[in-house]
Amino acid sequence: MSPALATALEGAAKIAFVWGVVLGAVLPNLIWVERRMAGLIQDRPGPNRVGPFGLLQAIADILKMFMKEDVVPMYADRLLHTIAPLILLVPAMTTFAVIPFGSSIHLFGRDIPLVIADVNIGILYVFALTSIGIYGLVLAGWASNNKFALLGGLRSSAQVISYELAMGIAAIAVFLAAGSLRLPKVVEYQASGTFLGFLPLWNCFPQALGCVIFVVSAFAETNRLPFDLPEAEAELVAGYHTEYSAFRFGMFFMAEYLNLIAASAMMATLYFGGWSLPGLHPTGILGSVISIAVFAAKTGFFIFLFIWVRWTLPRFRFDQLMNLGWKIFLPLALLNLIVTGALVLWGVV
Amino acid sequence: MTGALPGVAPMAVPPGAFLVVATLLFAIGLAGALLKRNALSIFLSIELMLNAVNLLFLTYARMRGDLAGQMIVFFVIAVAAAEAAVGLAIFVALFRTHRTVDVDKIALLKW
Amino acid sequence: MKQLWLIPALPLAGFLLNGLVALVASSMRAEKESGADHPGVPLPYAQRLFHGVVGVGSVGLAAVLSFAALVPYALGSMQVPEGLAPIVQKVYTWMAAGDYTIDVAFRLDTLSALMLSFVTLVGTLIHVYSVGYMQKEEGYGRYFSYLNLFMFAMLTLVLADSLPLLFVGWEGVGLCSYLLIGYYYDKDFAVAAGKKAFIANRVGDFGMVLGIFGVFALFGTADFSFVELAKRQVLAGNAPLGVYAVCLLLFLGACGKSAQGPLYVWLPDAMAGPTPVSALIHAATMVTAGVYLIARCSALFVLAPDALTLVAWIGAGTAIFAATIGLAQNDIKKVLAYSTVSQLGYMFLACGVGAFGAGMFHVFTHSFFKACLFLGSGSVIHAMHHEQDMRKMGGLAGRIPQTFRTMLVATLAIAGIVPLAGFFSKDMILGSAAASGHWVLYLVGLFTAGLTAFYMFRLVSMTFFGAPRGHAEHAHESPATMTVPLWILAAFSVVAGAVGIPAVLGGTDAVSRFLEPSVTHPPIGEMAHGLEIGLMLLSLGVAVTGLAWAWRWYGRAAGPVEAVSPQAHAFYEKTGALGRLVANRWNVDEGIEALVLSPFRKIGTFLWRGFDALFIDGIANASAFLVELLGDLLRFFTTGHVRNYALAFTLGFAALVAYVWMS
Amino acid sequence: MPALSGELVVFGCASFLALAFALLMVVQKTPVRSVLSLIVTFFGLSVLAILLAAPFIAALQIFVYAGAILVLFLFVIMLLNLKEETADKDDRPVQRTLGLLVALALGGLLAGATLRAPVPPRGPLTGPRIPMPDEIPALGRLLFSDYLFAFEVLSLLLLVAAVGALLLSKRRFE
Repeated sequence: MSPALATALEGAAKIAFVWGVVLGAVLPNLIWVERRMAGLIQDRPGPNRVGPFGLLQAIADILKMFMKEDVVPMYADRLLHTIAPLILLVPAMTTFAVIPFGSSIHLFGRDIPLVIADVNIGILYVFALTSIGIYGLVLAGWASNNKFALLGGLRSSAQVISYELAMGIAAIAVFLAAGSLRLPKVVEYQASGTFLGFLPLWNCFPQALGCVIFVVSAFAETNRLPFDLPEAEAELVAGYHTEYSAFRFGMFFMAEYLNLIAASAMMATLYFGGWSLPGLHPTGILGSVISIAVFAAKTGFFIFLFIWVRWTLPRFRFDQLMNLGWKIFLPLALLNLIVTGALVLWGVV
Repeated sequence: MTGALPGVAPMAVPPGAFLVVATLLFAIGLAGALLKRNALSIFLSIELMLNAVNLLFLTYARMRGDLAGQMIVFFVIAVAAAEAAVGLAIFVALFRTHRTVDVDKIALLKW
Repeated sequence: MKQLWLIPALPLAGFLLNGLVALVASSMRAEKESGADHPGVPLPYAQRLFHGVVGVGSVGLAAVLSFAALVPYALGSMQVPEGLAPIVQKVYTWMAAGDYTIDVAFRLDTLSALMLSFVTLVGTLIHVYSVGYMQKEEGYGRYFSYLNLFMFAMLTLVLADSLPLLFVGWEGVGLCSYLLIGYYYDKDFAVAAGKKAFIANRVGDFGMVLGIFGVFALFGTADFSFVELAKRQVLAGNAPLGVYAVCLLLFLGACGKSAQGPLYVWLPDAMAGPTPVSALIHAATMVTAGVYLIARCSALFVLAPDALTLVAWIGAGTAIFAATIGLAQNDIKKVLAYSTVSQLGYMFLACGVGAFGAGMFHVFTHSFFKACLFLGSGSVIHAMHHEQDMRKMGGLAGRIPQTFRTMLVATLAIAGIVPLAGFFSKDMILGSAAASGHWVLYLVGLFTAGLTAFYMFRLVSMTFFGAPRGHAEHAHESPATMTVPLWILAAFSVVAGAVGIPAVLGGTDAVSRFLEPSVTHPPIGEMAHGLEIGLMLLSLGVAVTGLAWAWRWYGRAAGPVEAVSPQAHAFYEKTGALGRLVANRWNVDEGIEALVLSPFRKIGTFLWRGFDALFIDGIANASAFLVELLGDLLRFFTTGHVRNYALAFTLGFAALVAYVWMS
Repeated sequence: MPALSGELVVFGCASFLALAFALLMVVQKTPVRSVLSLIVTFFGLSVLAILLAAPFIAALQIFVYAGAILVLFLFVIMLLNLKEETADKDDRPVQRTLGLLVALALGGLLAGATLRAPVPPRGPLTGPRIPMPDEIPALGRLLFSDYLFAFEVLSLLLLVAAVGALLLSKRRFE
């Protein structure tokens, strides 16, 4: 088997694995989880009819979506109206490529790093994709030829761009510490030592500020409550996807969840040591499996956090949102960057 | 003329091809800038021209294995950002006063 | 003292401070009320205080510093026969051309020490005096800033170690004199006088500059080390070619600044400025700069004896000429002005006969009593509510006693009455004139002394004695800030001569010995003691005669305003044309107007109308017209369509690329 | 011409995308669509950049250009609500034809010139060699040493631009 072919197979396998897990396992259950938790939080049962504990609810929802009529409003820009959800979905699905989901595994006599693509621009790739995702929202809003949708689209793009700044600057601090843009390197760095002697060298400790900023910004990036202004039903009906129905709407739905998962994974990777765990030195296949589990657990926690927050906090007003982003987070992120720079300079981290 | 330099892998694609693509993009951008009437479209075409030149820089950088070319591109992009911000602001202001961004309709500074 | 540069720097700082504050304040006033200057509206007390403190303080401090510098130096220099070596301190290199550099360097030697002493002293006193004299002026701040600027320039002039730097001070004082003469810029005559002074000085400065170039050409350097070189050549007894020309040029400069020869005309008009200014600039300090320059370059002049003789004759001529004019003036300040010119003439006479020491001595003493006289006259004018015509005064002795006493002292001093300062200096001049064998000059000087005594006492009499005329009844004494300086100056006019008591009177003639190291002079023959004593008595007698005559005519004058003293009037009637001529200042101004100015004006008018307006402007307008024509044609390329421009631009670029490719 | 390799294929697709959508951008009448086509072009360009061993620049291309600048364009277009380019056809045929000709001519000229241009000398490099595979640290080092001044000036420029844009797009100047 020629090495090139082997590499190709390896890549394919990894892609299959990741997408399989994400789309096949996480996504459908996520729908169920969210709705159940919503019920829990709001002191009501939530979906419990379809299957045991309503476990099959997700399947039912998806089926429903595919069977509904697909309406394209008159005077809408058909082409754009069609591709908008795709523009949103594709980046959401490709984000996972650079996220290391485990320590390298040894199979068939070759060392396989558990990341689809270890590109040297690592995080930039993610940000690039998110910035592309914006177009999905904007165009959905524009193409629908509907003022609510348009406003939603504008809002969402404005929001995403604004928070990308704070997020990016917070992330820069991480790479300052790790000394590389490659996410695997970042994870290795966090696994490498301790902070102040007793804490793991997870970035959330030396860069607590940056961590908070990143997490909150992630909420804004994914248009989740308390920052779901683009689809604020009270004012905008349903924002940019007002005019979408059936599986196109489903795509938005999916994209949102995928972004959520990706964001959670990013948080886990950047600030909470990715697949690493203090005292865990994965060796052999078992070790790798454990590392994957650790990573999954961390990601799961953040997904849970997303849902938890969504059903707990009220919505911000748009101006509040913008103020927070520009007047508070941006300066704080810069401060965090400077402090981290100093720490690195004096070799504290 | 493949830039087989120490530290730089030889190029599988002849650099000339890149150059041609770049110049063609430039020409297209130019045509757009000359033919479009919507100020924004003209602006877009100019951005395209900028990027064509960027490609040229990158190609030469690759041919010489010289990082300076990439550096220049970096600066070009940054300056383009500034230029876009101001230019678009100007268009907004223009639209407020003239209700149009058709450059043929905005010909005030004539003899 | 280590920092000589501080001495000029302090007044400069004062100038900046005062000027800034004055500017800001006046602009603020302009905003509050309409128009920046309000004649007769005095400044708020706080601002006046500020200007006064800064103005007087800076100069006073400079004075203290300079005395701290010069007293030890002077004492030390008196110990050793050949005097101490001059202290030269370089501040920084001003300009460097090739290997030749001109430094901003300050020099303290006996000569500059002498100048420094009275310049700072009199300057400070006059600043104090101004506080009282100018307090009602709305231009108070402007006035003090100019005055400080003047002090800066004058001190630079005195302390400079090179002709270029000296020239900076030279021009600086000229500028300040112009500014201060034209201080009442809303009065035409003041403005005109200012311009006159400036232009007259330009004539001199033209010579001055050429002179500096000449010195550079002769000695290859323009700092005062050239004096040493010149001295050596004197000893060697060979005069380099062209030294005559240089001397004459420098002397021209001196004439301009010190109002000698025909260039004196600006000084009387300069009286348009405030009186303290006349005292400081146009009597005590600036106008003596010419003498200082001659003394500085004494070695040079000694190399050119004929030039020196010319100096002497010009000086003597000016002295007697101005004195005669002084006889018939009725404006109190004008009399003093002509007297100043005449006294300056004396100084040049002294230099001319080679007695530079005597000249500088007279500069020294003269500065005190003439300043005192001017300030006194200022006090009188102050008392008379800006009345300057002596015919409208009289009988003020009782009303403003302090002014009277001080002025009387100063008058006696200038008249040359033993043992006041003027006697010794004037006598030294006359004596050296005689000793050097210039008997004619001696007689001229002697006669002038008589005239001086006469017109000075005439001034005193018309002002203070006789029956009060005009508003003289209700005159009031000036405040202490004015009278105290008067007293101090009067005191100095009494004692200042002590430094120059000649040997025959048991003195030590300190001043000459003091200046010996810094000046070079031709050998002056010794006189028999008997002769010397005789000459002294003679000059004293002449002076007394002058006084007596003036007293006889004006002492009890009670005549009407138009003919204050009947005898004088009768005499004047008798002299006829000559008298009228004298009264009319020998028609000098008219003469200059006719011979110099009007031809110049004619030429200028021709050049303006014929050459500039037609030819130059013609060219300009023609070219402008062509451009306009071209523009009219080309403007149609500006279609206002961005795309056209872009297209044209692209075409050009394409052409360029094609050209590059083809070549 | 080397054998048909994967890189070559990628290059072909990318450059085709870029050129095709660039053309589309020009002929497109709806501003929004031209923007979108330009984005695709930029994608192609960034792929080409990766081929040219400049992945960082490629990321910037997407991140800054597609992600920020063009979004700004889109905003303005939506803000001004520019639908179709005004229907009345171009009333200056001269400009149109001449423009087209000049553009083509210049394009040809430039293409010829660039191809004819001598290979840039292998002489002393102005910057360091492109390190493979990770050029980013080198870029950073360069940026903060040799190009520091330019970098600072640039930051200033961006600041000024931001202020200027704000001032211009304010409703009133007061």
